[in-house]
Amino acid sequence: MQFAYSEKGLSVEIFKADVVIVGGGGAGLRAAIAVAESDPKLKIALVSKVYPMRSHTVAAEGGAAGVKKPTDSFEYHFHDTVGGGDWLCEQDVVEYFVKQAPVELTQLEHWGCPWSRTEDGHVNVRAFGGMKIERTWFAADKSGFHILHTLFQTSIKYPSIKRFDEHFCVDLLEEDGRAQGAVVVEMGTGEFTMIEAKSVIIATGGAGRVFRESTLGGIVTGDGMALAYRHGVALRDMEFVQYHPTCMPITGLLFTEACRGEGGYLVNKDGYRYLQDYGLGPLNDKPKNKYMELGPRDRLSQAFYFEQQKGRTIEHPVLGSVVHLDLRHLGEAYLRERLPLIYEMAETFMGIDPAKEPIPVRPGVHYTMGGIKVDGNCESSLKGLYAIGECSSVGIHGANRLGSNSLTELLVFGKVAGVQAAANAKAQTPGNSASLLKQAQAVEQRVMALKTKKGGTERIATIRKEMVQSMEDGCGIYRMEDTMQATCDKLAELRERFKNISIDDQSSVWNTDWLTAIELDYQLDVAQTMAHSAINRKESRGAHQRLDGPDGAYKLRDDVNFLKHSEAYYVAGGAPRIALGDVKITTSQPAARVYGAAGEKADQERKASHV
Amino acid sequence: MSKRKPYVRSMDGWWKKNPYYVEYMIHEGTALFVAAYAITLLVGLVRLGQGEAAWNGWLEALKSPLSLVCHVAFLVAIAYHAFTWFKLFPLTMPPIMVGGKRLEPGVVVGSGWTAAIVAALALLGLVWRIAA
Amino acid sequence: MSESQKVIEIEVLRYLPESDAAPHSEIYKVPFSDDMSVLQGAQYIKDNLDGSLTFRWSCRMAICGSCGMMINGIPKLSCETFLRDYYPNRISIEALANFPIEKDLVTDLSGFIEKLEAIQPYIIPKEPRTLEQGEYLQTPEQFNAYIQFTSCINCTLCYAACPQVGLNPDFIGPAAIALAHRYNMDSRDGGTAQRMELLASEDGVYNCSAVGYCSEVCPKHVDPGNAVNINKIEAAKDYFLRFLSPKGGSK
Amino acid sequence: MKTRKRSNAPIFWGLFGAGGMLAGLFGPMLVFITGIAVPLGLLLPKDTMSYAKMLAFAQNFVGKAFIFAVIAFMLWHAGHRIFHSLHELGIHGGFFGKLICYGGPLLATVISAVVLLGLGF
Ligand SMILES: Cc1cc2nc3c(=O)[nH]c(=O)nc-3n(C[C@H](O)[C@H](O)[C@H](O)COP(=O)(O)OP(=O)(O)OC[C@H]3O[C@@H](n4cnc5c(N)ncnc54)[C@H](O)[C@@H]3O)c2cc1C
Ligand code: SF4
Ligand code: F3S
Ligand code: FES
Repeated sequence: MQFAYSEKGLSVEIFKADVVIVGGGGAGLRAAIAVAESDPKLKIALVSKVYPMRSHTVAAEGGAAGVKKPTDSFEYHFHDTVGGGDWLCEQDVVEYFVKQAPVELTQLEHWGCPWSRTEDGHVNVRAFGGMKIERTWFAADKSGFHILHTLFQTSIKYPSIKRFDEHFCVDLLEEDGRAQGAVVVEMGTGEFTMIEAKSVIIATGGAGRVFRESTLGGIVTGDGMALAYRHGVALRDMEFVQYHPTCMPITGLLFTEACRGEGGYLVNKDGYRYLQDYGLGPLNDKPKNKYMELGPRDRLSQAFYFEQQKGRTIEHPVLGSVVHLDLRHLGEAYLRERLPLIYEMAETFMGIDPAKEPIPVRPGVHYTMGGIKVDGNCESSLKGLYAIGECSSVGIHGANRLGSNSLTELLVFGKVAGVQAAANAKAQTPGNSASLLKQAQAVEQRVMALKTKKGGTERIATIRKEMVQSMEDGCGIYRMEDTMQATCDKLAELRERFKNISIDDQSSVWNTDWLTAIELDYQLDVAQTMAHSAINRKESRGAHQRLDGPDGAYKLRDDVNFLKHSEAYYVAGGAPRIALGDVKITTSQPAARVYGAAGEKADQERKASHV
Repeated sequence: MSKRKPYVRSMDGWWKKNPYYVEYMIHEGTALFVAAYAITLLVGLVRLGQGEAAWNGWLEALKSPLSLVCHVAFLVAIAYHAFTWFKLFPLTMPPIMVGGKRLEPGVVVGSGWTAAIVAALALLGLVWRIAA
Repeated sequence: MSESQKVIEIEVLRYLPESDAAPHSEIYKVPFSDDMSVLQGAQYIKDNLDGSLTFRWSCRMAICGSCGMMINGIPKLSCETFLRDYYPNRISIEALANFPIEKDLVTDLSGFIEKLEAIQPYIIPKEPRTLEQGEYLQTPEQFNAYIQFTSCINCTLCYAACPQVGLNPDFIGPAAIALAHRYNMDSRDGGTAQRMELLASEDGVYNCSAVGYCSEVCPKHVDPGNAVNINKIEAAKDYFLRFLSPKGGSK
Repeated sequence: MKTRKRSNAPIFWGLFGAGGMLAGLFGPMLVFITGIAVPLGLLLPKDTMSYAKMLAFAQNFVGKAFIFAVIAFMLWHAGHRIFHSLHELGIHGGFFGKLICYGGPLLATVISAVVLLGLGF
């Protein structure tokens, strides 16, 4: 199937597929299996810049949400999700999502996922932040790891999935107004392959690495977002970046929300459970869903910010400002059983025994709610181009994602995209190979030039450092006009300076120096969409919180002007153009977003008004 | 044309590179002593088959200083073999589940060693009884 | 950088396939703080001293399995090994043993991946079940029988630790056999006989001479050596019992 | 996909294991008895290994089996290990190595069997 083509010293291999999937994380693998199951004759190319089981899904700890208990209902899951997203969710999509969730999680069980169980052998569920009832399926505290390995191993069963492991996608192919493939570099050789396909699925994960302190792996650089964006597809709601409240200082490594689900406390320097001061109380003896430590992430991270302002955080000489995650009362045996990974991480990385000492934590960047704008079928505005997983914005997270909704998202929409892409591939006629090849060769020339050009003086690492610092400064937990503007300006400056980079490594085999430069190029694009979308949103909603505006007006949610999605469009050589798009509302009208006792009261009122 | 050129490192002297491997080679080396001892016994058996004079000759030979030195070496080596043989039990044997939990490796090794000591004493006792 | 900054020497076995005939070592001086891992040391070199230094990494939290290296001759995950534990001595890092080196610290993993694929690492259902029927039930005993062997992160440290892998690159090796064992022990699975063909083959379990170092270095306590050795017993049963069983066991 | 042959190792591995176990359980004490205690007249009665006693032992069914098992299995154990170690040291004995490491134990097995049967019951 694969043959070489050579002209003017350029050589591009060609691979003809029906569906190409860029990204081998949870979303990409689920989609690949869906294509393979919907028609074994379709040829699938699954591209990933790391071996699929290294994808960042592997790091997810807590679990995946899906209604399981008889006392739970789709409606509850729907309301938790939409309220948690501060009403910026596509409600019709959420409706589909909550119904499909348990089906997909059961499917994963059939494929061998070792979900933790109850004594009588059923799958167990745990509590999670912002969820009214226990509905998070978990596999100890390695849920993402088990989901990813189960999917990867299951994918091996299907001969129609041809993997391109350690292949780096440098561009998409587009012709006649539809996506027709991708150009990839084999990292081991530096050689280019054009993968022709009738459907293209992007599943490249998040972009949080544009920030300084994050829970994310080195590969989470937003590549796929930038690729789609450059082809004219909107990046939606990019200003919503989730801070996780409990991260290891400096490295940003995550202590899962399950620590709190299992009953952990957050305390300030006085040993006080400060969340009760931020509308999340009152205290209960037992962890209570949507109360205190089980409030949503944005609220918890914001509370940290204010504690810091009030001088009530613990000032650690090396780690900086921290609060304590206290698990001691849970006891060693329980911790070892329920949170083994956390236990080990605290021991190896911090030299702390969580059964004996509280763990110092602070918020870190964790998730990008926004992404490639797609409809409920996961299709983007470019025909034949689909997006799924963290790189996409299908509309279930709104302004703030609830923990454990995204692993489920990978499965539910991975399947949807796979089925849709398969159907599209069967309906399409093959593209014009010769002209696609010309495109691919142009891509090769452009990408090679980045490496071979002479006379640059900027180091990639320097530009990256300035970028992450500036994002941290301007687009942190709380945002203000002037610092955001400074970030926008800085990013524009870095875009210019990027043109003058120099790359140490000129070789072909495993040239990560060069690939990192390409990633940085993507990151700068994505960072710009975030900063510009943020400065444009003159209100506070979910993860986007401002402290400014006339009389502090932007501190509040503004449903009149901003019950809208932000959409960032690529403008060659300049800053993105930001437009506002409509939000689909079906049954849940925007209301105050309240947790704790106030939340319970609001719930009751809503119920009363329904009957 | 691919510019890959994977480099394969030589395995020469691998066993010297890590104390763990050195120990492994030593315990593998006990096989030489096991073999030597088994051959000694085989010779004895053949002599037994050849009649009383031959057998007594073999018994005499066992009394020679060389033989005694060799047997002390056999003893040390084979005792070390026994020590490592049971030490590897948690690796080589299926896990023993007690009450849904895997038996601790230390317990498994300890039981192995105990079994070896009991077997040795039983053998001694048996020989003593037959002889007496 | 303050004056009291501690500096550690890192000796890296470097190999650039396009210019080197064989690997050579190079020494870098790296300023570090106590929370810095060996991986961060390598990143410091790449960012500041030589951008061509090449290694795999991603999660930084010992779960993605990319960052294994020989650290002072011992296979370890570099993201959970700390420079402070070696200071003030020089620390040496090298690509994982028993694998061909592609470049610097990057090994050729294609053989390993083929082995993983070959053992059929997926549920081959014993009793197929529809989604409407819900999940399979698993008692705690059934669950405990296989759960330990699901923890493998495919870091290949055990291959670097196993001399038999170095001596016979076709040996299926500890992690892949542990994965086969994981599925064989799963009450949902009925594929043991199919997997036995490979385990009992000439590239299978009997290449192992119970060195045991694989289990020693495994960062996730999978105990792959135990999986290999248990399957010697299983393969032996299969070997002898096939003469008795009416179907003749596996080939 | 590669086709792989079934390994015949279970036979040799089984013999190796049996010999290793015997050597582990009884080896040290046997060496002590036959090679040290009896020659030096320590601990055990003087005639412990007299011709008459040993002949009787070798004519007894259990005694026969024990002698046979100890000699044969220990040699299979040792031969198998030595063959592997040679390979590990980079000495590829090939046919010759196999002949000695496995042929030797086979020969010893046959000799023991013949002698033991010859001694009658
Ligand atoms: C520490 C942590 C804990 C989390 N815990 C939870 C949780 O408990 N519950 C929950 O629901 N969610 C959790 N999340 C979020 C969730 O894990 C992620 O959103 C999700 O796994 C993303 O999956 P994905 O498939 O979209 O992307 P990834 O798994 O990140 O995969 C991206 C894939 O794209 C490939 N790729 C990227 N760029 C390129 C390119 N240029 N060329 C080729 N391939 C490319 C990569 O190789 C990779 O295979 C957590 C996240 C983190 C970081
Ligand atoms: S068994 Fe352990 S050492 Fe081997 S690959 Fe798996 S996790 Fe790594
Ligand atoms: S190190 Fe190798 S020899 Fe066996 S016990 Fe482990 S596979
Ligand atoms: S970087 Fe992922 S295991 Fe070390």
